[in-house]
This record gives sequence, structure tokens and C-alpha cells, in this order.
Amino acid sequence: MTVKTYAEAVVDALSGMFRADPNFHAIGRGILGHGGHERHAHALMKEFGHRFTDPPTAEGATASMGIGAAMSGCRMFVHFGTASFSLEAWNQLINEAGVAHSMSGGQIRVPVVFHMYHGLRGGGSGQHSTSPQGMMANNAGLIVMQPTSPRDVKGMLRAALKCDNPVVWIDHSALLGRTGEVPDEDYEIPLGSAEVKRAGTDVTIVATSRAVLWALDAAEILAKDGISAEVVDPRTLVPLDENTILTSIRKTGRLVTVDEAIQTCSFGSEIAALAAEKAHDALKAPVARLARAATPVPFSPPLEKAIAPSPESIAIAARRLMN
Amino acid sequence: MTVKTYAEAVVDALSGMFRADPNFHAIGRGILGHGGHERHAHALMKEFGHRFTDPPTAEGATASMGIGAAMSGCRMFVHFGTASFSLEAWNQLINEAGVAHSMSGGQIRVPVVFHMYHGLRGGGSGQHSTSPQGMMANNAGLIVMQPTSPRDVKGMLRAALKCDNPVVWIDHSALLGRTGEVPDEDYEIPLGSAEVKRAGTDVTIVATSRAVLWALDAAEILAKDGISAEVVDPRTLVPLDENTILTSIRKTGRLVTVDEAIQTCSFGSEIAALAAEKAHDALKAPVARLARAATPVPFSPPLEKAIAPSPESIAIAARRLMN
Amino acid sequence: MAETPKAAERIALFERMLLVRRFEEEVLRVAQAHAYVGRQHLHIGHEATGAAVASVLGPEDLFHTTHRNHGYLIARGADPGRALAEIMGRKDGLNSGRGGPWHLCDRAAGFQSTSAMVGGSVGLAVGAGFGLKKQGKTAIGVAHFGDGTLDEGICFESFNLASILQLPVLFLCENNAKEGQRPSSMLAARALRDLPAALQIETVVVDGRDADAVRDAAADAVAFIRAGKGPVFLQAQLERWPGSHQTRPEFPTGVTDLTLAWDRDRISGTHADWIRDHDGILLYAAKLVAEKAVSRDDILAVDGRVTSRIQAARAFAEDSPFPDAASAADGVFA
Amino acid sequence: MAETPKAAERIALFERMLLVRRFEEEVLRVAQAHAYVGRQHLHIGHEATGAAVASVLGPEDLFHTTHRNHGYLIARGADPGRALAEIMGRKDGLNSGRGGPWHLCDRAAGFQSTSAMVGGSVGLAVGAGFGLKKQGKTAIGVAHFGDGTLDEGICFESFNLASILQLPVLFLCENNAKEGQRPSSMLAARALRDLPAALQIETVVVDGRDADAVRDAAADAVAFIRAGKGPVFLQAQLERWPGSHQTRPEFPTGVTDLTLAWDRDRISGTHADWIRDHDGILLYAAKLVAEKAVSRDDILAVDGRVTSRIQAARAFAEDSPFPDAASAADGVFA
Ligand SMILES: Cc1ncc(C[n+]2csc(CCOP(=O)(O)OP(=O)(O)O)c2C)c(N)n1
Ligand SMILES: Cc1ncc(C[n+]2csc(CCOP(=O)(O)OP(=O)(O)O)c2C)c(N)n1
Ligand SMILES: [Mg+2]
Ligand SMILES: [Mg+2]
Repeated sequence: MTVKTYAEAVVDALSGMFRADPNFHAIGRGILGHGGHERHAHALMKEFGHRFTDPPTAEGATASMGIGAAMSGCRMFVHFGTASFSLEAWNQLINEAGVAHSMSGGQIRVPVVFHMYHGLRGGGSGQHSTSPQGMMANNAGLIVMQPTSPRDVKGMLRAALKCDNPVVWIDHSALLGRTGEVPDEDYEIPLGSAEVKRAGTDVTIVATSRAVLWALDAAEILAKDGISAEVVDPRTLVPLDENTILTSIRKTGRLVTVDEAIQTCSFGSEIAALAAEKAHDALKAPVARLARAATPVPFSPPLEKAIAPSPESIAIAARRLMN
Repeated sequence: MTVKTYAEAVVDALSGMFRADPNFHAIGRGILGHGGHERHAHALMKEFGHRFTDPPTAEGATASMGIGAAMSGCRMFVHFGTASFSLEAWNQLINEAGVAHSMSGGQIRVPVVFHMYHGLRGGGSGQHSTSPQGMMANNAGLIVMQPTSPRDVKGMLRAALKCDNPVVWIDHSALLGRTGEVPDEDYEIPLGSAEVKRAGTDVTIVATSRAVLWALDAAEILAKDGISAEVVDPRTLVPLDENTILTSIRKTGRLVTVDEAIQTCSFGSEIAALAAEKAHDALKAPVARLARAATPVPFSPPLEKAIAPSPESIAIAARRLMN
Repeated sequence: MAETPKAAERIALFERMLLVRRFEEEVLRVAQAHAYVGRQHLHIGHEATGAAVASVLGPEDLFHTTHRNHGYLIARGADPGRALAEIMGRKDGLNSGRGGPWHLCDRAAGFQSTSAMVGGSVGLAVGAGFGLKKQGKTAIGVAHFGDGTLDEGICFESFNLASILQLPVLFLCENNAKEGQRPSSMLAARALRDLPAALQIETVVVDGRDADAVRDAAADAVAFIRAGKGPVFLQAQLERWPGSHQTRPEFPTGVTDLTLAWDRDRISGTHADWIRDHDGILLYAAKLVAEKAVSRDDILAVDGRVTSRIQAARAFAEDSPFPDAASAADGVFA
Repeated sequence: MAETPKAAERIALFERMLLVRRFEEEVLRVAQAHAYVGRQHLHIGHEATGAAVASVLGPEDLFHTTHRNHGYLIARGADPGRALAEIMGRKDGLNSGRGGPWHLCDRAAGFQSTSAMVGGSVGLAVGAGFGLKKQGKTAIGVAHFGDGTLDEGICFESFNLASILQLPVLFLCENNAKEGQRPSSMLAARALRDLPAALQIETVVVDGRDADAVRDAAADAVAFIRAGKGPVFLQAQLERWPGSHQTRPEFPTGVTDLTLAWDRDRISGTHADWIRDHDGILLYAAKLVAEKAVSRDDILAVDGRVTSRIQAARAFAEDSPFPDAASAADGVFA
């Protein structure tokens, strides 16, 4: 075990894969963003820079090239940058990567990991702040993952890179600097396994990606009030580990969902629906959903802040369920 | 009142708008599909064919042209054909049409109606059967509508064409031949108003688009068992008429959602979540969700049939809630 | 230039293209018998191009096709029985019934995913070229597509990528736009090739009715690409078969009568022009006979062989059951 | 060719471009004072092009710009105070604080939505051209974009649409790719203009540092477009300002010292090359003085006026409060 940043754990997983498989290639640069963590990729780029291809600004064809290369026998990593740009390749993700295996009757495999940064980033405004995880999950044939801790990202990215299916990794740049213990050895965390990030007994908070950080902070606030919150991180949206989530809801009888995306048809709504369907008898209170307000993201800092859930708003919602 | 097909009602609304506003223009042809109902558009095309522009196969730029033209003072109708093709313009819909009004601080208006046919169509296979309504609804600034009856489509399309906001009309070709009474005079049905399509007392079935037909058939089946189902058609997904939906759920205490899309993060999930959040105390049973199985649509007819909800499967789900 | 091929090679090429024709005619017959076959985009009228290109590719070369794909599968050796079974949605279909007519796939015959999204095949084939190059193989990626495809931005973007990265990709464009009709393509260029040429891609235009010409042009293009000199855009000029726009299949040109190749006076009817001037199969049969490369009887003997293969294929496909409905959601992930 | 303009027009043009420069410098100063201004893509080094193009457009012409938009707004008369307030996210900003630096919008000054999606402005401007044509207006749509934008399929598709439909659109491409550096554009074409030219769009390339040349070329292009002859692709050659790649703003070339226009020996430092050869503002000032169109003092007087406007703008922006957080989700629908 070594304490590392999330950014360093990403590099661990990628360099492991570059070393292990000469047919592993990456398209796109700036995989650790431009906020200071890119320095962790220097050694990686020095050793494996020639395995990276710098594409033109053409997200559709870039995605297609990754998909076609994967079909031809390579394993591919395609970096989109901001998730908003991935909408330029939406058709390629859904109508090409997602369907090829099934539609070919199992003949074709598409081992690609697509990587993008979603969410509120400070000044991203209406066109650089998209959180498309709910939209992505509303399709078949695409694994959707959102690891949140350094340990998770190493294990899940390793699993994703070895997976024979397309994986869409909807990342958040606010996670890059998070530190935590990361096993030194190679390991994989199976895609489709949730994790209880904090155990509790009174209320379950299901959150993904950066919202897990808000949820953990909310749990601290609630603890001071004597409310014991359990924070469940699905980690993979598709396929979903319903079991871990439902077990927690059955235990606490209360559910708060937190999502950085717009609420309508969001992943938070999916979890709330799951509870209503499969844990109805256990629910002692209405489900509470927190999500980004349904507006294009406004630029002005106080407005951008106001539209997002926060540890405080989560704590308030959870507290309300206790009465 | 005249009995008309849905296709004829569409033509009514469009020709009314062409007549009323010389700055109203359409891009794309084949607005009534290719299944026999296109003949209803003959008179329309004869009179207003010159107001239609035939675009190249380039969905992104076609959408952009519609958006830009709308910003410049025209009212626009943009026809995509199969909804799967709209994914090629996903970025334009979300990052351009949806955000422009808000992002400009209210200076810009985008009066465009985008039209597309979603869903299972018989042999559409993995790339021609997309039901993107859930994805579309997970955004801000776009109105999403799915009228289902001849009367609704005339009134809602008229409202959409006069609306100063972008409206995404996710239509279903299976509706084109539906007949019903349509008022002869001009009228608008406000976007954001649901309708109880059949009144009942035991269970609420919330369904959209073609699924409304399945739900109505299911209600017939259930009636024979002495179960009184209420069928609620939200008609507009965004903005959502929560009130009508919640009133019904509160009345019956039971909810079945039916969606032709893939379930995860679908509109059906949204309605289930809404119930769990705002009608929890009224729910006498778990919510039941019916949706398309999470697979790329298989071509083979028995497989395509097997993945979709049906009146029978809806009736079974509803019956289960009665115990 | 490739050497003039032997008679045996030419008759083999003729057999390849006739097999496609008889296959597509059988698809129409099945449809007329009201068996379900989805919506059809047949390769009738394109066979000379498809078979000739297929004849110069190796089994390692990776092909991405469009909605109009049957011809390529059959010409490259996919089993006609399994292909027809797929088109009919049967269990023994190439894709186990999950793909249907727009998406025939036979990995063993070098076919990757077939995309019915206009432009889809182009981007994927560029990926195949990228992957094959990275794997150090001499195989190439092939994108088959129609003239209308050049309208899509993804097609332009993919040309650009292939050119920048000098990828081993053959862009095979079947231009079936008929003068005077609304073409699939609305490209504002003077000629389709102007677009790839502007992106510094080598371009070649060939008469797509002339199997020998296509074979030679394709052989040269493939040699160029395998030599690492970058992608080639090969455009085959064709004229859309009069039957190709029907939503409900018909035989506007009738079942192909090979004797018309040498009995040209008997060509008649509304579509006589197309049959006389644009049917690459009749043209090739006529040429082979005129050049005395083969006899009329050789031609008819080929037809006999082909026709019985296709009959066997139909029997196979019709015998195959529909897949079990319980399997409808299986096989989503590898 | 347009007639040689009068001195008054030229000094007005100079004032327009200097206003942009001083505005952008002020944005940097505000950022250095740690006031929040988001990420900046400044128009420094592009002013000669932007101001010259703005000078030949009428108030009805509709402009769609990119992430690098400030210059156009200011050059076309948007209020610098409200523009700066927007960049600072203030209530009195042009977009009421909802847009920020990438999305300045001033409908009254003929600006439509500004898109920071690469390629966005091109498609929207084609729509503006379409709409204006349908409305029977003589106004035109203008798309401003950079060289990198040509890589996006939407840009190609939009060129094609404008050409097919012969729409009144000016495609204004600022090519700031510096030889030897990684350019924004990775287009495989020999020259950027090869792409629009292949689509039969009229193309013109002009030295973007030379305000007179840009004004003349733009005037000709706009006359051509207004005459209904179709779209024009006007490419301005520029060299990227050394400061433009910083994530944290700096003044790598210093605050512009206008006296360097006639005191060229004093130009020094790491970026002397850029200042001497690529700063269109200094070049124009030098030219006007050399041609005796204006005096040095005239130039400095303009700077005085401009600088006080900018100071007032900053005061206005800083005085403007942030919008009320309670309004965060307001105004989504019209
Ligand atoms: C993205 C997308 N848009 C639209 C369509 C509908 N469509 C099917 S075939 C076709 C025309 C294709 O023309 P071309 O590429 O020339 O092929 P052809 O059918 O002529 O062989 C179109 C527009 C589609 N399949 N995909
Ligand atoms: C669709 C999309 N992809 C990627 C980006 C990220 N991006 C921002 S600016 C830029 C380069 C644009 O180059 P160019 O058009 O030449 O403009 P310049 O900044 O040089 O003026 C890129 C790739 C984006 N904004 N939108
Ligand atoms: Mg064609
Ligand atoms: Mg540039």
C-alpha cells in the first residue's frame, strides 16, 4: 500500500496496461486534464508517448477510429477531454460501439475505454459542464463506470482496459487530487460492484463520482447531529450492483440520491426508481433526490454554485427524512 | 369535430402554420414516414413544398442550420427521420439549441421543432430503433413532447410551432394511422399538460408515445378481471405535469410505468422516482416498471417482439400489484 | 498495371458476381413469397464492382460495409445459406438472427461490423487500418460506401484522419447516382473525388460495370496501400438499378436472363436501357464470350452451379428456425 | 477593389482595433488582480482582422463567433463595460452573467449565440444565412472561427450546405497556426482553402495583420455575398500571440507600447519577433504614421480616449454585483 493521488493511480493502471499489451494504444492527450495533475503523466508519456496518437478536433471520427481499431484486434483508450465534446461522438458510442457485439451475433468485440471529464468545473458555462452519465446509461452494450477513489480507479481502470466490451469512463477532474491508499500490486475491481464508502444505519446516500465526496461530507455533518448515514458508491452504473444498494436501503429504510447531472431521467432517478420497485416495503420515508438544477450551467460563480447539490443540502434532505 | 388519422392531424397543424407565418420553414422531407401515410402530405407538399428544404445526409449541420435560422427570426421545423439519426446531431440539440436562450441571458430565442420517429419498427435492428426520449429529457432548455392521439398532435404541434423554445418531438410511426376526433377549428394544447386517457381507480399506468396504446389495451384486459386501471399520458416529458400524474397515483395508490426505451435512466424510471419522492405515503404497493430489455434491438421478429412490453405484460404487472 | 488475368480467373470472377446476383434475386423471391426479410438494399447492378474488389483482397483484410452489404459478403465467400438465414432472421443466420439484412457479419471472412448509419463504415475502416498498422500487419482496412456518404461529416473527418496518419485504408465508393435523378449525394463538389483529393488522398475513378477494369484498379490501389503509401479513394461509377428504390421488392428488370448477353436484340421493356448498358453481369458475360475467353455454354454452366448453390441456400435458410424468444436479451456483452 | 478609404476612416478603424487590444489587456489585468474571469481566449494579435471585418458589416448582419469572441463584440460596438462585467460573471454583464467569456452575446449589435464548441459557429451562421435569405433580407450571416475548426465534420457539412443552397454567409477563418508549432488545425489539405474550394466556395486569403488589406478583402467578399453569388471563405493569416496558450494569464509581450510603432529599435525581449512582425496594431499605427495619414500624436490621442473608455468599463464591471443566487435556475425557457 502506498498513499497516492487518484491521478497517480490512473497512471499506474495505464502504464501497467502499456507494459502488458503491445497492442494497447491511446488516442488523445491531456488525459489528466490541465489543472496541475498532468505532471503525473510525464513519466508515462516519456515511456509510452509513442503509443499515443494525437487526433484532429474531430470527436466522431476519433471515436470511430478507436472502435474500428478495437474490432481489428487492438485494445484502445480514447480520451475526449470535456464530456460535452463526447456528444459529438454520441452516435459512434451508441450506434457503433454499443451494438456491434450483439448485432454481429457475438462475432465482434469492441475493447475500448472512452474517457471524459464531466460536471461543474468552475466557469465551464453551458457548453463545458455536461454530466452525460444518465444519458449514457440509457443504452445497451456500453459499460458505464465512475470510480471515485485512488484505489478504485486503479482497480477499475485495469479491469476496464482488460474488458472485451466498450467501457465509458465518465470521470471528474475534481477527483484527480484525492489521495488514498493504493495497493502496489496489480489488482482488478470487477466492473459492476458497488462499494459502501461509509457504513451507517439511519439513511442511505447513493451518490456517484464527485457527488460521493459531497455525500461523505454530508455524512460527517449528519454524524454531528447523531444521524448515521451510509454512503453507497455504485462505481459502475451499467451493469449495476443492485444488491449492495438494495441491502443498504433495506437496512436503513431511507434513501437520498445525489447526482451532479440534471435530475430528469438521471442516474439518481434510476436509483430512486429501483428503491420504489424493489425495496418499497423497507422504505420508512419518501426518497429524496438531489441533482443539478435543470438549467444550462450559468457562468457566474455564485450561480454555478447555487445549482449544484452540496454537503449541506444533502444533510438537510437526509435530516428531513428522519422525522 | 371530424374523425381523422394522426397523420392528417399533423398535416392540419403544419399547413396552419405555413399559412399563418411566411417565415415558417421546414428542413427535411418524408415527415410522415414511408409506410403509406405519406399520401396525407401530398396536398401539403403541393401547396407548401417550396417551403421545404431538402438537406444532404448531414444531420449535424442540418440541425445547426435550423437552429441558426430560428435565431435569425424564422420559425423552423427540422425532420430527422429515424430517431437513431438524431444522435448525429446530439451535440447541436443539447449544446446549441438547448443552451442558447439561457446562456445569452435571454437575448436569443430558438423556435425550432425537431421531429423524429423513435422505437421498434419491425426489422429496425440495432441502428434504427433508438428511443432517445429519456436521454433527451436529461437536459435543460429543450421541451420534449410525445403526443399520442390525433387531437393531441394537432393541438400540441400547433403549440410547439408557436413556441419560442426548441421542442423535440419524439414521434412514433405506429401512431400515424390512429384515428380519433379532431376539432376543426384551430386550438393549442399547452406543452406541459398531461392527460388522463382512461379513468380508473385501482392502478395508475403512466405511459408515453406508442406505450400509451399498449397501456390502453392492458386496461381493457384488466377491466375483464375487474381491475380498474387509470391510464395517464404525460404527453410532454419536459416540462412535466407532475400534478396530474401525482393526483392519479394518490388516487389509485399503485403505479405501473411503461416505456419503449431501455429502462436504466428512462422516463419510466423518472416517473417511478417521482412517485417514490412525492407520493410515497400513498403507495400501497411497489412501483412496477416495464421497458424495453437492455439489449441492442435484435432483428429477428420473435426476438424484437420479446424485448418490448405488451398489453399482456403490463396487465400481469398491474395484477401483481393488486395482491 | 496488373497482368491480364487468365481465362480461369476471369470465369471465377464471373462466378463470384453471378453468385451475388442470383443471391439477391433469391432475396426478392423470398420477399415475394411473404417471408419476412426486413427492408432490402440489394447489390444488383453493383456486382461487377463488388466481386472484382473482393477478388483482389486477402482473407486478413478487414472490410466494413454499409446497408448495401450482401454482395460483399457473398463475393468474399460467406455462406449464402447462412447469409439468407440472417436476412430472414433465423437462428442459423450469420449473426444468429440479431443483425438482419443491413448488418450481415462474417468475421471469418474478414468482415467487421457493418454499419447502416450513413458514414459509419468509413470511420470504422479507418480504425481497422489504424489497428492493422499498429499490429504490424500488411493487411488493410476497406470501407465500402455510397456516394451519399460523402455528405456526412464523419466521412470527411475519417478521410482526414487516414490521410494525416497515412493509414492503410481503401475507400471504396460506389457512385450509383443516376444523372438527372435526385442523387444520394448532394456534395457541392464538381466531382466526388475532389473531397478526398483536397485531403491529399490518392483518387481513382473506374467504370464500375467493367469487372476487369475494377479488378485492375483495385489491385493497383491495394498494392499502393500495402506498400505503406497511404489510403486510396477508389470510385466505381454505376447506375442505380431501377429496382433499388422500391420499399416493396419487385423485379423491375426481370430475373436476369444470361442469354441476353449474346442475344442483345431481345432486351426490351421499360428498363431496357439499364439492362443493356448498366448490367455489369451481362456486360461481362458478353465480353468473355466475345473475346472467346469462355463459351456460352461455360457461362450457362456457371449459372447452373450458382443456381443450385442458391437453391440449397434457400432450403437451408427456410429450414432454420427462428431463434428462441427467451434468448432475446442474451449476448449483449462479450 | 474598394476605394482607398479616407484618413478619418482609417483612424476610426485603428481606434476600433486598439479598443479591442486595451480591452483584452484589461481582462488580463483583472485576472492578475485575482478577480474571477474564467478561462480566457484573447483576441490579442487578431485585432486587425476582427476590427476590419467588423468595419464593413452593417448592423443587420448576424455574427456567430467562437470561444475567441471578445474582439468581435467590442469591435462591433458592444459596450466594453457590459462585456467586461460578463467576463467577470456580473449581473450587468451582456448575458446577465450566464454566459461568461466564451459566450458574449449582444443581440442589438448583431450577435447571435456564440458557440465554444469547435465548429458550432459555422453551422449556426449557415442557419443565419438561410434565415436571412428566406426573410428576403440583404443582410448576411458571418461565421468566425479558427483554423482548427476545419477538422470538425460539422464545419465541412456546413460549408457544403451553404454552397448547395448558395447562402449569404461569410466564413471568416482566422488562421493563427504558427509554422513549426503544433497547429490548431490538422487538416491534411495543402492549404486550408482547399476544403471550401473543393466544395465550390469562393476563397480568399489575406494577410490578417494588415487592417487595410483585410478591410478591402472583406468589403469585396461581403459585396459578392450580398449580390447573391453565394458564400465566401475568407482566411486571415495571423501568427498566434505568444500569450495565448497560457492557462494562467500573463503578459508575455508586455502591455502594448504604441510608441514602438515608430521606435522599432526599442523592440526587444523573447517575443521581439512577434511584436515586430505580427502585431497588427503596431503595424497599422506605423503604416498610418509613415503614410502621413495621421500623426504620432493622433495615435496617442486615440490611445488616451480608448484607455479612458476601458478604465470606465472596468469601474462599471467591478461595481456590478454578482447575480442573485436565487435566480440561478431562471430564464431557461423564453
Ligand atoms: C446517419 C444516417 N442518416 C440517414 C440515413 C438514411 N439513409 C439510408 S441509405 C441513405 C442513402 C445512402 O446513399 P449512398 O451512401 O449513396 O448509398 P446507396 O444506398 O446509394 O448505395 C440514407 C440517407 C442513415 N441510414 N443514416
Ligand atoms: C467540439 C469541441 N472539441 C474540442 C474543443 C476544445 N478546444 C477548444 S479551442 C480548440 C482549438 C480551436 O482551434 P481554432 O479553431 O484554430 O481556434 P483558436 O483557438 O486557434 O483561435 C479546441 C480543440 C472544443 N471547444 N469543442
Ligand atoms: Mg448512392
Ligand atoms: Mg487556431
